[in-house]
Amino acid sequence: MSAEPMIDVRRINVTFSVSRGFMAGRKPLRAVQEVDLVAHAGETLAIVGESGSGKTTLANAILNIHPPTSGEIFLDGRAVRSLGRKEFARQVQPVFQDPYSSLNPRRSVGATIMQPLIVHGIGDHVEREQKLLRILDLVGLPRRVVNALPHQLSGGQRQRVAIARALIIAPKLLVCDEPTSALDVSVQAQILNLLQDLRTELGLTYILITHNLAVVEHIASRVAVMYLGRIVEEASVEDLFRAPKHPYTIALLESALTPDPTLGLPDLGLSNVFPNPIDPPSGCHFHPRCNRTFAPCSRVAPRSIVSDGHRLECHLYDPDIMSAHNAHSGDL
Amino acid sequence: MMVYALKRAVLGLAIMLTISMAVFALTNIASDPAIAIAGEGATATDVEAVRQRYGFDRPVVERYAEWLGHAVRGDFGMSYRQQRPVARVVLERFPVTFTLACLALGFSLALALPLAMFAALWPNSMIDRFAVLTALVAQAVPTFWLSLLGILVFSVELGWLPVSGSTSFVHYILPAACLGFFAMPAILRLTRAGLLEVLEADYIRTARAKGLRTPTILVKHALRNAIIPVVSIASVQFGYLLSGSVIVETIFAMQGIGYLAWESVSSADLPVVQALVLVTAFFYVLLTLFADILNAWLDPRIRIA
Amino acid sequence: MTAPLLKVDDLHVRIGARDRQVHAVRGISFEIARGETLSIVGESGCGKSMTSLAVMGLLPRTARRESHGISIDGARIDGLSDRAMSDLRGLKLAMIFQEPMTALNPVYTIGNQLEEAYRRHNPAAARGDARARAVYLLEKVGITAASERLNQYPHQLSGGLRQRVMIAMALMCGPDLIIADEPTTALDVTIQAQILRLLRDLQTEFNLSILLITHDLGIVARTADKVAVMYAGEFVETGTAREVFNAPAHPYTRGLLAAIPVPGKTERGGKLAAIPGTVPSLTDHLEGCSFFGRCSRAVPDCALGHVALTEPSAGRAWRCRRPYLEEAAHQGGALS
Amino acid sequence: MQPSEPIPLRETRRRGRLARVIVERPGLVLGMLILGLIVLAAIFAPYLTPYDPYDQDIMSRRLPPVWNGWFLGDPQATMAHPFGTDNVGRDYWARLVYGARISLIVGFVSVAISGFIGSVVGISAGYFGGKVDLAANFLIQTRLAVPVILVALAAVAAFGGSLQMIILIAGLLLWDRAAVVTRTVTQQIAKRDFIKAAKALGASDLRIILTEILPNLAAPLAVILTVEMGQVILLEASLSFLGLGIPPPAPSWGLMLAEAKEDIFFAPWAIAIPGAALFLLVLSTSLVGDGLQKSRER
Repeated sequence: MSAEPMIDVRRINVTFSVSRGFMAGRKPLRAVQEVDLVAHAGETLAIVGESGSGKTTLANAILNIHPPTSGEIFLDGRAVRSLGRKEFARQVQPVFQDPYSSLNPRRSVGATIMQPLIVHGIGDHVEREQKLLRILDLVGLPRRVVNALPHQLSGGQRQRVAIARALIIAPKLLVCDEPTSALDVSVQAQILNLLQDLRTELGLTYILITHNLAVVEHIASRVAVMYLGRIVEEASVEDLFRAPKHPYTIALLESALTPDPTLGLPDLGLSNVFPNPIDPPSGCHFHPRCNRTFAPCSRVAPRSIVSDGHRLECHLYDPDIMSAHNAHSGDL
Repeated sequence: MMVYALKRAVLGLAIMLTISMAVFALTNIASDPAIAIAGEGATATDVEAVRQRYGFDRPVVERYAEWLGHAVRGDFGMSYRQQRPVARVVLERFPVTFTLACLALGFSLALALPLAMFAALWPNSMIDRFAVLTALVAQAVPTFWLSLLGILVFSVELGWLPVSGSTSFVHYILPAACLGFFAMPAILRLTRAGLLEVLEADYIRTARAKGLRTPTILVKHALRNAIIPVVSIASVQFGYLLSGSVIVETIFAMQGIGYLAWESVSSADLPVVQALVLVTAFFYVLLTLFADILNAWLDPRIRIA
Repeated sequence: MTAPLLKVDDLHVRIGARDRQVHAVRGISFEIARGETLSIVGESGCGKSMTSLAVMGLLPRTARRESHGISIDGARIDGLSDRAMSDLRGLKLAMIFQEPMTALNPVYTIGNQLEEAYRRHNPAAARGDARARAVYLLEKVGITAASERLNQYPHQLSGGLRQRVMIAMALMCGPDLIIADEPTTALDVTIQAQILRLLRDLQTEFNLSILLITHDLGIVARTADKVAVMYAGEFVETGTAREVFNAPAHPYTRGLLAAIPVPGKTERGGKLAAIPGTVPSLTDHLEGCSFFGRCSRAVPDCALGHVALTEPSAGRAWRCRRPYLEEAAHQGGALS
Repeated sequence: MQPSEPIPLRETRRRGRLARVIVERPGLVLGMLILGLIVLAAIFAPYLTPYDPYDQDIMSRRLPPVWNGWFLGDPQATMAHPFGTDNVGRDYWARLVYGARISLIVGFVSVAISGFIGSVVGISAGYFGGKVDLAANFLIQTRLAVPVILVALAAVAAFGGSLQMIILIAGLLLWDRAAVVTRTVTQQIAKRDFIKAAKALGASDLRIILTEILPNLAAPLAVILTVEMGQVILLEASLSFLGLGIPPPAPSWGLMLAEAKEDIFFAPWAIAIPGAALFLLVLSTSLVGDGLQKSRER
């Protein structure tokens, strides 16, 4: 991998100032903490986490909708801060979760899909219409929907419109935030298939934000697991699904309920304590829920350990911590 | 909770300060009070004399600061027309308007609340349609026309009620009803909407799923939540009634602050007008502050933040 | 086999006024035995939620229920007045909803809302009894420091905890049947797994029957004893979880199962078998098979008449003229 | 590359749409009918009456309307003055139709001003949020604390009463509801993902407000402004009635009522007629606003 990565996220933080309750004092919420991520061209990088894990904030930072508070993002080797908003937008486009919310209800399908061309001043009227027809075919929408309003379409069709709008200015990177979660199972498969086809056909790079591990396993090549703003484990999909290491990742994988009636329900062994993102636990953020927590977890934040492209933030796999701990317990 | 109340009070104070500035600007900068006092046909020297006598020749900021300092202590200066302290003039008239507004609010609540309640309980029923229609019609009736019609019917034709004055309770009946009718549609609509929203809430369904009886659900679960918007609506309307009393008091010649306002405006008695605007605004701010704090206390999401 | 706890016979739900009526539930029948879980699974708009509300007698004002009988423990409940029905709700059958964030009244404490459920059906009980029961159940649903929690308001709890409170509330009067409508859809996956496990443990402990409404095939497979696949207001396939998942007969069931990626089973990056088209509108009079037009096995005949339920054995049934039977037998369950 | 979905695209029914609207929204239709008639009467006033609204006729003062002749046998009633005359003998019907011009102009122009102010305040509050929202909220709260009639009276007293002044005062005072509504709706729209999509496109805030938010605001704004128009018309009439609005002898309906008030014992019809006209006009705006609102909710 000699080429520059498509997107290179270096130690970014996103911090909000949140009011605690109505008109009470404000406190910083560190939604994304010290995140490092790399996605190479043609890759699908999945970011997995639960609500409040900061995955959507991270997506917004990557999309330049809400730039990071600190740290730097590089697109094709160039710092995003130095790029113009439009120049950046031409290469990175989003697909959102809810196609009911991501389309302007007052704008027809055709106008919605051509909007990016108008904003970016690309082509004249004739060229825009040609591009529109081509993209409709590409995403599998019949041409007669051009004059329809979003409410006249089904959920799957709307999501195709959203994808068409994102693709019409030929971006290189698509940030998909839960692209199928709002859809019914049967439609979800259509959209997943479409995303797969588009990637091979157009050579796209995807960042896929999701909570659905089955989807990750199906279409992603790398996966990063987020918990309370931090990436706690990152590996290739094969690696992570074959040998998950972080207790949280293991719990996540077990909670993915595959439709197999012989399996029954997993016993995660997690405690049901729910940390407040505004006031995250000391040390390892996961330790209050973890089933393998031990002394250092509540005191020291785990450092990042990398081996064979498998990155991890957990004391259990930190040889220094473990040997110190074992020595200590041996003394007792 | 204390912090919330305090912040809310600061906001009210800021609003009052802004309004006082606007009032002062309106009466001292946009128009020349000296000309108004000197009256029609006054010569330039007359006006200049007035200007010096009342101190209008000093810098605006200085005059504002002085005026505000006095106003805060309840000293609004002397009425040009009556040559008596403004505060006394206003205070004399206040009870009439306060009584009138209370009666009017009582009247409109008595009319609007039951109607809104039944309308929300049976949406799209006859009573709901009737309620919506009542609100629409009442909103379109000009208060002064209603008052005149009231006089025509109850005073002129039937002779039941006095035409004007504010000396006894019977004098208040017709004006209060007319004024109350003006506030009724807003209370009716907003209460109905608030109740409908509450009745469709998930927790009402939960209460039904628990097997609670309908009266329990309405009284315990729906009303307690629905009362929160009603408190706000009623307090806002009470503020409106104070200023809306101008028309009714003028027509019925009731010696309240509304009538006083009309008299003062007509005779360019600016200190009184200033005081009335400030007092009415102050009352409104006080009422909404009270309502917000009451609501905060009723709603644990604010009380225990 | 004893008599079923819940028996529903030919239930219909119609919503709305005459000219724009939606026939949301179109003649479904099912039974749930004591201690058993029946899961109704289907996509949005298939009528599964209406079914649950119809059993509870909690349908929205505009909806009407018709049936040939709904009975609990052999006693008919379909003819009961709302007042008589409210005597049963919470006592015999209780419900857990999807949105734990809004299902609790924000202005009352957890304790108040829990005790209220108990005292409604035990009017003679002392206040202390209700409180003791609330503490007992909060501990049962895994909430620590239960007696302090009683004085908290809903907004002070997280979504997962609120759903635990909802479960405790449903159990206050020891009902026989719990109806859970998408109880974990609003929750995170790890919490979902914990809540489902909690429900299962409580089911064993209290011998509860559960009617579980969900769109998630994974949840169904892992929790249900019996499964009913619902499509366009009808059951298109029923059976035990093993029967339905290992040998789906109806093309719709098969389509659903093939549409979801399953780690380790579906080929990574491969094409998923999507079901083309969309659900028919339930306003119209439906002729023929409701899945006609989306079905890969359909023949012209499928568009005609009413497709009857084929019921080879008790509880196992499908509504299809061209079911996957031989294949199912051959594959013996291994679905690719 | 994908099999395109065969069915959807619901057909929009065009036929029988008007008939449907009449049956389903009688209030809206009635309101539009009344409002339309009044607007037409105002435009074509000179063709509807031979009289000038300012011409006094001392010989025929306080004539009753013609129906008083029909039903009460009042001998003074005449077809020459179908709505009667006022205390200086001006034709009441002429004053009524010309007066409609005043009400409507005040209504439309004031609402245009207040709608503009309200939208600017509301949209910036809803879209930008944070400090802008706090500032806008403060403005709205302050405005609500201002006693409208009192301040309007004082302003008229200070700057003199004229049509332009009344329009300006009403426009500057009654923008609060437009602001509250646009703020709420903008907040709802701004939360939706198509705004995020536009931002991700690199579109400027102004472009987003103009092309994404404004079209979605049109309907709710139309509703609130229609209702507000009725309230503005009432305010003008109230001020004129109190003698601090449109100066006489203009045929403002409020002024007509004030003049008729002196004769309440002799000519009660003089109160009934302009009041009823005012009532009908305001009712029609309420009906239209309410009807639009209900159509929007469907």
